[in-house]
Amino acid sequence: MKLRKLAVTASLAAIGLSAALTAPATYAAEEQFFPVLAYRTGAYAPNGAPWANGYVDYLKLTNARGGVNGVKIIFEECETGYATDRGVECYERLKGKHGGATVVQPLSTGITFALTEKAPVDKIPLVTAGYGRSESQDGSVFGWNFPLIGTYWMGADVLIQHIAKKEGGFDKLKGKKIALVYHDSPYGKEPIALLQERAKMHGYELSLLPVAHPGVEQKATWLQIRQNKPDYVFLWGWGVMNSTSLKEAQATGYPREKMYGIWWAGAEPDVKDVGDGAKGYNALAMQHGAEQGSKVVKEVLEKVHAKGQGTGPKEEVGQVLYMRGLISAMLSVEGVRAAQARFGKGKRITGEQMRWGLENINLDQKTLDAMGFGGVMRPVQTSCLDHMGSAWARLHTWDGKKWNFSSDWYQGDEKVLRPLVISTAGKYADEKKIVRRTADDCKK
Amino acid sequence: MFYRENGQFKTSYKADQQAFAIPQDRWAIVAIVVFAFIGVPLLVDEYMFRAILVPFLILTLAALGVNILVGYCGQITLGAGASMAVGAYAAYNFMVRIDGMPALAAILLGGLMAAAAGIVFGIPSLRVRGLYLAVATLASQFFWDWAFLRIKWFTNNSSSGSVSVADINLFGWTINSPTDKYLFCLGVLVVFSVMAKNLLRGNMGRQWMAIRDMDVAATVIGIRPMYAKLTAFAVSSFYLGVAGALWGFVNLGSWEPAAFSIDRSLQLLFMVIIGGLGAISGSFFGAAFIVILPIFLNQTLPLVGSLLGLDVSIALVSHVEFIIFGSLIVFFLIVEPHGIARLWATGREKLRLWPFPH
Amino acid sequence: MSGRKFGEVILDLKNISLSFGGVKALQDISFNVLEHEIRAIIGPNGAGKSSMLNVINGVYRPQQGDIILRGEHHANMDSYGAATAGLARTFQNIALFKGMSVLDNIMTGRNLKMKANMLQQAIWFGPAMREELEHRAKVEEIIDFLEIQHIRKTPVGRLPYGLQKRVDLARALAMEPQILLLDEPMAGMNVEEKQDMCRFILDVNDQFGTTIVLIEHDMGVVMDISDRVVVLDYGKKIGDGTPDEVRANPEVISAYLGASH
Amino acid sequence: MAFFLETLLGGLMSGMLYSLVALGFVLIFKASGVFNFAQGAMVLFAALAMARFSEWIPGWLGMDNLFLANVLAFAVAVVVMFVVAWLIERLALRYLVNQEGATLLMATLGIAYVLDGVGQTIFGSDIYKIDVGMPKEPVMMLESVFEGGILINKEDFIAALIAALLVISLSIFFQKTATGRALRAVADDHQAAQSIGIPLDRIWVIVWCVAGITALVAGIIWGSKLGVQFSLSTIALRALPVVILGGLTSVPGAIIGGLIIGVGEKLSEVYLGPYVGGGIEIWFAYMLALVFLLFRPQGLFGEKIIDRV
Repeated sequence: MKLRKLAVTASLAAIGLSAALTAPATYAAEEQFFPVLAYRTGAYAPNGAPWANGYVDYLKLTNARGGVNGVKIIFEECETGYATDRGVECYERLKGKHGGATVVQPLSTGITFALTEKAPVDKIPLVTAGYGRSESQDGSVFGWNFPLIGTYWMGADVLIQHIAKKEGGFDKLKGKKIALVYHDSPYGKEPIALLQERAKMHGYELSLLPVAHPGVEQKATWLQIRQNKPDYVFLWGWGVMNSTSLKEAQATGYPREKMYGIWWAGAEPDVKDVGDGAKGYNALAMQHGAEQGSKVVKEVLEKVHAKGQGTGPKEEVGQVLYMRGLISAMLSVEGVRAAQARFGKGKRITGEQMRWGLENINLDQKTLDAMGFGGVMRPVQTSCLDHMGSAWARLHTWDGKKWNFSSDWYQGDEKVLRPLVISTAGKYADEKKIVRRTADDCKK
Repeated sequence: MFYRENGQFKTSYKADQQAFAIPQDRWAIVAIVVFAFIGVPLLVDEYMFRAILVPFLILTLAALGVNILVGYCGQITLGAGASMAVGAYAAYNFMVRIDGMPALAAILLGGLMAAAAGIVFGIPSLRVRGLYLAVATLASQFFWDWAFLRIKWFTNNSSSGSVSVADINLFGWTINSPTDKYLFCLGVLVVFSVMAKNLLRGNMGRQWMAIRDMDVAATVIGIRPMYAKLTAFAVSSFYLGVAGALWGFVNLGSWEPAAFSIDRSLQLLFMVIIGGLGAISGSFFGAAFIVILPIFLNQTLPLVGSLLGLDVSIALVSHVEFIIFGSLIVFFLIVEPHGIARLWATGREKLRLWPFPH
Repeated sequence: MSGRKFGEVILDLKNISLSFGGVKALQDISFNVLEHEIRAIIGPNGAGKSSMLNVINGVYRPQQGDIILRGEHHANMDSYGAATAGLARTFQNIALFKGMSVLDNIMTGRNLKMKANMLQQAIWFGPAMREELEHRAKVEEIIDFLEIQHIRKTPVGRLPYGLQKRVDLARALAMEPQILLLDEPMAGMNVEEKQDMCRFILDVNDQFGTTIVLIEHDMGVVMDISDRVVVLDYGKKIGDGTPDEVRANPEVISAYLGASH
Repeated sequence: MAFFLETLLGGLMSGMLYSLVALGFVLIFKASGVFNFAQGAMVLFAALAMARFSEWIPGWLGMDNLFLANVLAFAVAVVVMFVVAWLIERLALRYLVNQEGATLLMATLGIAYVLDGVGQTIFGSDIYKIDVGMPKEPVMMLESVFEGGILINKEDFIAALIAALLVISLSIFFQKTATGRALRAVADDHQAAQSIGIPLDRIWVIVWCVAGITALVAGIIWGSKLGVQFSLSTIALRALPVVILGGLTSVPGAIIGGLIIGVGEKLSEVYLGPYVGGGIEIWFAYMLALVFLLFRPQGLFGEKIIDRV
């Protein structure tokens, strides 16, 4: 490890030296370090790889655009294999590098849980866009978690709203049967609390069908579905479990049109292997879907891939999971920008300043359009108490070849979500003896 | 001075029965322990503590447990991870359900619950052995994996099934900094290692080894296979349970059953194979090896690749890690079935004769 | 051999029958063993000697018959029960614990007499250590007796055959048995080793007063050291008596000659 | 009733696939005493080879006949599995002859890791497709007998048929051919087999080849059903209880064990699962095998072990 340190220092020194020689130094060469926890191996690699490609590509694009007010982003990947202990090791290894990590993306619910304990100590924000623990939306308890633009509770809430609309009103849900087929892990269990809450409100019958990791054996699950004939099936799977579910649905003749997946079950790797068998299957789009036509994707292709610096295959640029990674990176970069606005433009910011930045993201439609995200997503505004920032989502449907949007925008219902978030976060605060943050603390 | 026994005569059986009969060894061990307690905290950085040393200490404890069962009592297990899980979740439940429960007591009670579970799942060992037993232990692995995912009571009705605990408080000492965690785990490990050494050099250890080497003969001289095997399961599971509780409480702080999956069981088994079956030091060597190897590969392979002008992706590193790992296991089984501990012992034997080998 | 006094019947075997599947290993065999005597069971290969020994110390359970040990019925005894009842044995194929040193092997023989519980052992200092030292002293006596001091710390796997047999005997002796069962103690030994072994057997019998039941395939040596001999052939008893009586028994002669051993 | 039959049939069909994997275990154990934990990794490796070659070969040869591509890919995959078998014997097993069962088991765990690593390095770690034209849509049967009829999964049905065919041909191979008889001789007594001039190392290579081919067939069936990716290697864990139940040395045991486990797990999940929260099928299979072990430690058809002193 000595050797590596030496090598890194030497190469950094070399880079620094050459930069100093070539560039007329109007500002000190500031750098912002982004660790990238990714998994490109193991059971979930087909889903992990495109996400990481998108994330890294956006960081490269940011640099190609000249950095954040001139501050360049440096990053380093670390393979977690979707395993919690490996993820923790990656975090520990990278958090102190290059003057300290700016922000960490755990990219696994398990790692998120473990890092939630460590982040407050190290003062490094965790961005978990679209995953992680739903109650961490409550910034007063989870001061360092940022489930930006979507939690599982919000996702589940939107799904219920959607089928209520299809049925013609929430009152029509009474007596309906909904089956939740879920990955038997904290990830898969996340929506249960909300779905049960909603079941109490509307009187539908919720049946829970867990599928054991990695999810390749689902015959019994689908036999049960065939027996119970639920009106809707919600799919909360990950990786190979999703395609297996769709194949079993096909094999047992369950109509795919009545199946609704969470956004992690609504990407190309989940369906491409099923092809026509998945036709009609719906999934939540976490704001964005597959966005090959968007401005930002074109920019990535032009400024990164065309120069031979692209990460991963060119054809996958703009696919759903790629976009998810890209947007996660964008939100983090905007956090840096927001923090710089307060703590000094063109300056390197610390983890603590980054938190303030992430709590004060304000991307209106105009800004988004300017950045090339027009049509891809809706405005995001975070605050100290609301770490999610946006509760918008829509649905898309697989037509056998590609994903097409198939619904209007929905917004997660605050009246349902908020109490659940507050009470669950409160329970966590009690367990860990955490004192809620005060308004003063928020200004820091 | 040479490393030599010449001229050291034992004048009593007591001196001969000591844990480390050779004075040089004794001093070396004392020096290492003192260094670990005082020297290490002064020298290493936070990353070393949190990513390497703390996992190393806890996994060593777990590997000790596995070694007692597999290396000393000859009962192969693929369910070590399950015992860790039982320890961790039991400790968690003692913590949250009983007000004012001291964390250390909860951890030890967790170990006891794991021991109880270990006894229950050790019962098949009375009827089956070898490969059949290996598969039987998998039953416990899958059962507990399921139980902690599915039975909400175990996770105190947490909505996600993941649980978390506050920092441990030990007689007013709050264990939250990396150094605290390291010292706490080190303390536990030292105490448990000494206890393991005591058990293994005494009658209990002889019973286990007798069962391992020749169970029929052991019965004939009055060793009850049932007692010996079940105590081995119990002690082993106790160690694993305490290690599991530490893994959850100290290393992760928040965990889910996946932290103790079948992969963990296999990893622990590899530790004792590579480290050395039937040697306490083997658990240390094995844990060190398996904790450090992937991290080492992760850091050096890209570097080596860049020297050769290759772009080594993290995926490739991880695949190469698999290959090296597997090859090493096969290599050790072929070349030195007793693992690093035996290599070390052979080296020491040579040293003892050095520089006059004949 | 004069001057030794035999006691009461210590072990009485009545009508023992044992079969595996359809094969009858022992048929209706009865004989007794007196306290302090050396009792030999001989017979050609396949005569059922080892089965007989295995029945006595509970490794096999006979389908029929009774084992009376010091007046108590023990027909359903397992080998652990036999050990607690004061029976020890050695093994024909040497069943030592290969991964352990000579000392540890012999110490296992003290197992039944060691009482420290697991917690005490884990703590070591206190009762466990006292006990360990006490028994170590006893074991050292046996080591001296069998003249194996020099190999005390050697792993048994590395020892030559003759010494392994001696360690096997030492382990059995460490149990301080009332009855010692020896399974072909002289098999595979050279003349010198056989003489040593004979001497040890006689010394054990003489100094500790241990009753000895030994089975042997080779008639020569056995006849010299035994007080009484049982002869088996094809699972049946064909002779019983002093060595001289047995030697004169025509059935025994024909069994041995006929099978041309 | 119809639903019960459906569950039963579903169980039988899954069971047949378990049997196929279990068969790989039994073959190797019978001939070499190795409990091959790497069987799952071999399934993954074989399936990856098949999937990738069927994708690459049309590109190399410039053709687009799916059938031909599959046949060629199959042939190449068979060769690949032969090479793997040869390497395993050459580099590892050769040096482990006469070791204890547990040591061999751990060695195969090591081999499994190597295969996982090598397979993913060469063939990639994405999700790949094997398209051998398996029908995906279900059919209904006996609609006149039961209301709603019984749903039969055609793909599973064909898979079960293929598995059964393979099992039969392997039995014939073992009973009727000279090589098969030599294999059985080795299984019965290594030394005796060697003394009458059967070369042990070659026999081992053959056994591993045969196991490789069963792995390939299992890989194709599962791969076409689930897509080829890393998780395939975990199906070996599902087949372990089958081997234990059936007995490590018995080919019929593997088949009947597979059916029992398949049916047991599906029935338990469907009828018992809902009361305890579901997801019980994995451990239920193990528990079934375990309970069984307590009464018959050598499995259904295994050889009885007698201790000798």
